[in-house]
Amino acid sequence: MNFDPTYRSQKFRSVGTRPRRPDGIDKVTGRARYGADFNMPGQLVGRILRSPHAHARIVRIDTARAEAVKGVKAIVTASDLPDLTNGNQSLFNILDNCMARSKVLYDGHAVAAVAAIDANAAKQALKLIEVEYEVLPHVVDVDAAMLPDAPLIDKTLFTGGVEPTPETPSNVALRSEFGHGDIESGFAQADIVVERSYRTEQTHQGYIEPHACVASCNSDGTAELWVCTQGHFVFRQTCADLLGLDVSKLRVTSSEIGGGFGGKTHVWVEPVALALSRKAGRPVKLVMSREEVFRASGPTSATSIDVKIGARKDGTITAAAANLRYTNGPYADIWAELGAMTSFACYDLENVKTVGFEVLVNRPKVAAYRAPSAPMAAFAVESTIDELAQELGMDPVEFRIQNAASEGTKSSYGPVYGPIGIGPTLEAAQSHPHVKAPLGPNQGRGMACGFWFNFGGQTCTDLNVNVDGTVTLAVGTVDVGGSRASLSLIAAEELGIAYEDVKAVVADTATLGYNDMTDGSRGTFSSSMATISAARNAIGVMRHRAALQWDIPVEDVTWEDGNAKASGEKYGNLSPLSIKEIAAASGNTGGPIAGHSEMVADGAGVSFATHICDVEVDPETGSTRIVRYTVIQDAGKAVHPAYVEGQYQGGAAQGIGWALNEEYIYGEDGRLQNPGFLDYRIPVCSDLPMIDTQILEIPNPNHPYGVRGVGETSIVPPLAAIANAISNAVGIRMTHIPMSPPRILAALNRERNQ
Amino acid sequence: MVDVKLWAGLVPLADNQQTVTVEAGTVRELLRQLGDRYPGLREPIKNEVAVVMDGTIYRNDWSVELPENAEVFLIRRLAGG
Amino acid sequence: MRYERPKTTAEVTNLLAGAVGRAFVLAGGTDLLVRMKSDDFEVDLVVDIKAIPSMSEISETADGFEIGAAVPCAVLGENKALVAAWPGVVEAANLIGSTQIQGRCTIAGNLCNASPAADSVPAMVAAGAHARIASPDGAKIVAVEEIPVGPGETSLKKGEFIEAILIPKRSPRSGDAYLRFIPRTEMDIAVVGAGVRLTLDEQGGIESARVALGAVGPKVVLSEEAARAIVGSKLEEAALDALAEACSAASTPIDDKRGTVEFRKHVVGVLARRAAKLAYKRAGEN
Amino acid sequence: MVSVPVSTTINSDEVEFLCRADESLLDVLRNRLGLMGAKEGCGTGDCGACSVIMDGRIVCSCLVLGAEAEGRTIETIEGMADGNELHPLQKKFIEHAALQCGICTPGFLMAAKALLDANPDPTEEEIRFWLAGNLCRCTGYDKIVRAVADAAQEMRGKRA
Repeated sequence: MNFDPTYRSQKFRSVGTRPRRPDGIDKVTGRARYGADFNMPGQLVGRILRSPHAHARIVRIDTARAEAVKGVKAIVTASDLPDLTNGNQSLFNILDNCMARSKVLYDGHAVAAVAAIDANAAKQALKLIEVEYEVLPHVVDVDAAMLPDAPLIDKTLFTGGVEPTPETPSNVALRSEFGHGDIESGFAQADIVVERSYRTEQTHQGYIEPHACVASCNSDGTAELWVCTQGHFVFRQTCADLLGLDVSKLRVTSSEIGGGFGGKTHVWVEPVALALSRKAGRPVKLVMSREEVFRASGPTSATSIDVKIGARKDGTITAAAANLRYTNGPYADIWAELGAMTSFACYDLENVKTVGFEVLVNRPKVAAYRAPSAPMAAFAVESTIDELAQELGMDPVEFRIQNAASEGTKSSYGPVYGPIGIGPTLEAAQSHPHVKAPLGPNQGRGMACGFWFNFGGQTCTDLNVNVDGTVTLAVGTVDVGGSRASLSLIAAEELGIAYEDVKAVVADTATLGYNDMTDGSRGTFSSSMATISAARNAIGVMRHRAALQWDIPVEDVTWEDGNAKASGEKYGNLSPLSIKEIAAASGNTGGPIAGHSEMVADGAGVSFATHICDVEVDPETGSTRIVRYTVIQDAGKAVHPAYVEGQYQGGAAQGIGWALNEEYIYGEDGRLQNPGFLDYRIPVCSDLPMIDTQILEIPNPNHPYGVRGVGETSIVPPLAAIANAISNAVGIRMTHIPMSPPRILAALNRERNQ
Repeated sequence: MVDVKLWAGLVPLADNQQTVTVEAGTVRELLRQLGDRYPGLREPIKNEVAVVMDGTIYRNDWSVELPENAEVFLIRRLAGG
Repeated sequence: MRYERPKTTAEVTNLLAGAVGRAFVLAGGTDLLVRMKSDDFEVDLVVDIKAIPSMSEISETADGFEIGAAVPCAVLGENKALVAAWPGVVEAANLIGSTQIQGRCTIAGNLCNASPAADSVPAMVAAGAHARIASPDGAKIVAVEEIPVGPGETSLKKGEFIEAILIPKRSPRSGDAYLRFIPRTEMDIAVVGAGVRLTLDEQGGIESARVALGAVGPKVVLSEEAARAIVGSKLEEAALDALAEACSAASTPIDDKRGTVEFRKHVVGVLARRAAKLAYKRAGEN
Repeated sequence: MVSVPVSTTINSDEVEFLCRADESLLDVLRNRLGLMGAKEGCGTGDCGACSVIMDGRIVCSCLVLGAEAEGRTIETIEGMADGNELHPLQKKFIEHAALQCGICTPGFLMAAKALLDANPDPTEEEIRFWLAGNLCRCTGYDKIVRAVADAAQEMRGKRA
């Protein structure tokens, strides 16, 4: 139990190789079962009725005609759900978002749900539910929502974090502030100050698999939920809290998950499916349509950000400030606060101040999206840094190196850094052939840095040694990107056996202790630490069993390369016992062999990346093509390098889409205009070049193998890297994301007409 | 003795102190003492804080020992994607 | 909803003429099935025309090409004679949707969907294509530009359907081209489109031209001013400028989720210039 | 609603089913025939996750009516491997780590198979444009393109 997570340098045999993933064949043959690929006997089809208004009071809901439709088995509205109005605010918000209680707060907000014997009956019933709305004025724009006369989303909301608390309500839920030093005196020391305002539009994670679940509630209070989620234990807790179920009686199984990126860390339809099942007395399958995913799951914030940075002629930044306004959707959260914490995290600053404002608007509740809130802040800061370097006549990489944070730097969000990787990624960028490659006509090059925290968290893992010496590894962190392969490598490494002899599975909530979600880049970090611990515990058991077999003291048994060895001269004639031999004898040496671990895997270590990007801009149409892209990021130790590269490439691609085309477009009526993949334009295969990656391995001192989280940071730099490249190509600084062709062409035409 | 720095949101709950000095050997002792001294901090301590010790963020592990002269920071517990 | 798969054109027109409620012809289905996904869309009868052999055939006649209403766009790209004669029409048809969509979508359907942004329509209009319309009263031939009358609206009457698209024989020294603008490299609806067909005189001057523009008005725009701007020229810079200006002037676009008025009016000129150059080059090679 | 009886060939097997007239081929495959390898990512032909090959052409099964399958030949991901022998594309996708979450993988594999059936030696650009109707949100497409190119090379080697 006394697990020591400290990093120890070692030569790896399995870790760092690129074997085939254990779920590979299921996934290339169509056998892998995702959220919508599971059925139960007697299952009903669930559908949700959604608000066509951005903001309205629900005057009346009449379900009588819908209930009369043949085949309809249950209809649920907020009145069928527990009333949490005077309870825990955050639980109230979660449930109110799943099913509106008194007001609809955005286009797509759920107002009622139906369970029927087939899709057709459900569709008919939805049409017959009568909802009377009193339409209220709405606001979707972040700056407009902050104006004194803006329509109020929550009349009981008074801005927190300011002294004294305001006397009038507003849409600003919270003000947060970070920094140190004195920025006024800092700016006074500057020779050059650059100050700009930026905007970014709302984007969606865009996972290809819509939310889907099958819920089955029994009359004795037991229930099962099959669901695509990033955290089935968290979903279990949330659903139990919302619906008043016993945690032990709700068994949640995570399906294979078709992408999440943060969007599947929150419940959306799952409590509704359970409520429908409870009312109907039959299992209910509820699958969101793509349109519902866009309108009513959790995109990221739209933002409006001001940045001011000053520097001396020698290239030293003397002061930096940012004011960040983030939409939260209709419920208060801390998205701007995250932006305020991360914005200047790459730099060593004497005087820095960031202020964040959480702004309520009539848009869907904001959810985490890969390094949530950091990309927008990085866009604003890294664009300003680039402009400052330009004005100073300095190379942008050199300028950043001169001001980069390092071990001992007091971070802009408060704490002092331990060993960190921003410097090495910048130095790698400086010597990368990409920065010296020639550019063609209308082409430009940009670079930018990014930061993300990374998290660890609660983790529980079981490792069972089977009688044939193979190993079953049960983990509780959902595998979103190949972590079963990585964790099998870890188990093989620690036990000294072959990768092929380990089979990793994701266990359901009834068969393993609690695990936090696969979020915060923690899946492989946390579960690998727990796997190492479980493996060490199993080795302890096996040493003991070998000692029994040999009849010698356990202290004299060591573990080397997958074998128990009797140490010392006196045992010279004892040949080592392999796992297979120990396992085969286990029935007579004490029964099954297993290693367990329950831990808090903390010490994930912050993460940095540097990206380099070449673009080509068509000056006649404003169209931008990504010509070349390079990602440099610290992985601590890449367990399965192919999947580490995959994370780098995937994050970069999402950032490229965000930078160039993706955005939520609202009409005057507050309704979402583009709730589909046709007009919410994520990058397609022909939009992108190969994405080069360079993995740095600066060991994390708080992990036995030096592993760091790698999932999120790669989405942070692209917005700024591309903006800087466009600026380099056409001489215009784009301050509004996405930098879609109409925006670039308008900027070019403005420049030409000046 | 350890100096604990509080994030801005906690300061009003701690008599407007940005830094609080406590005598504690582990994170748990530290948090208990903070809660005893400033009852307003008890609620956020339950599920809103993470402890940063010498640059490393701890979200859950309150058994961690505080080294002499450690830099200790309370920040908000954050979530990722 | 009822699904019918008749074997003759007469059966199709009779089914459509006698339909109670909303009836639709199904060829590729890439627009119809998308609309059927919406809870608000009701359909009572779908008439699948693919069991009628002529609907899936391309034939070369003395007058040109006759393309059955159910011929997938991918098949147009595989027809060497058609590609050689009307590369602009084929390229436009092959720009619609993905590879998956290409295997199903048709230019007749693209026309009947009556989207102002339909890719194949400006190219067909520039080429001087016609539609042969079947009805219980017999067939008639109508210029392609007469089919759409506004967004989602066509001039087809109850009982009528397009059975074939007729593309004329290409005259000597002629060439066509179609270009569109989309934000990504694939999968988008045209923000702006421009189709150009040119015929040169023996000296290489432009003898006649047709310029058709997409997504810049409620329906495809056939601009005579744009054509006049280049007739008699050899596409000198001044003629190209005049073309671009005429195209911008002929455009009455809207601001929407896909583009702005300013952007469309500018880029329609850019695309018309580029398409004209390409068509000119092709005409010179013929 | 009148049900439509359909006789068709799926993965070389003769199959008969009854479906609603407005039911998509995707829904028939998934809900009536138990072939759940094709996924619904959008239902509007924009993501390609439901791709199947019909009479030799790659199509989105969400944009085909079940009734239209009458007399056609349909290939789905479940029929791609020859028993236990994976198709070279399937092998290369695993080898190259060309999938992360894997939800788009069946659609990509079907589309890539249709490509290599039509063009055994595609350029990178041809691969990218052919596959533009298949959305992947995890990989940035890099490893997918490499896997398809590698499979094409291996398959050419076998043919030669």
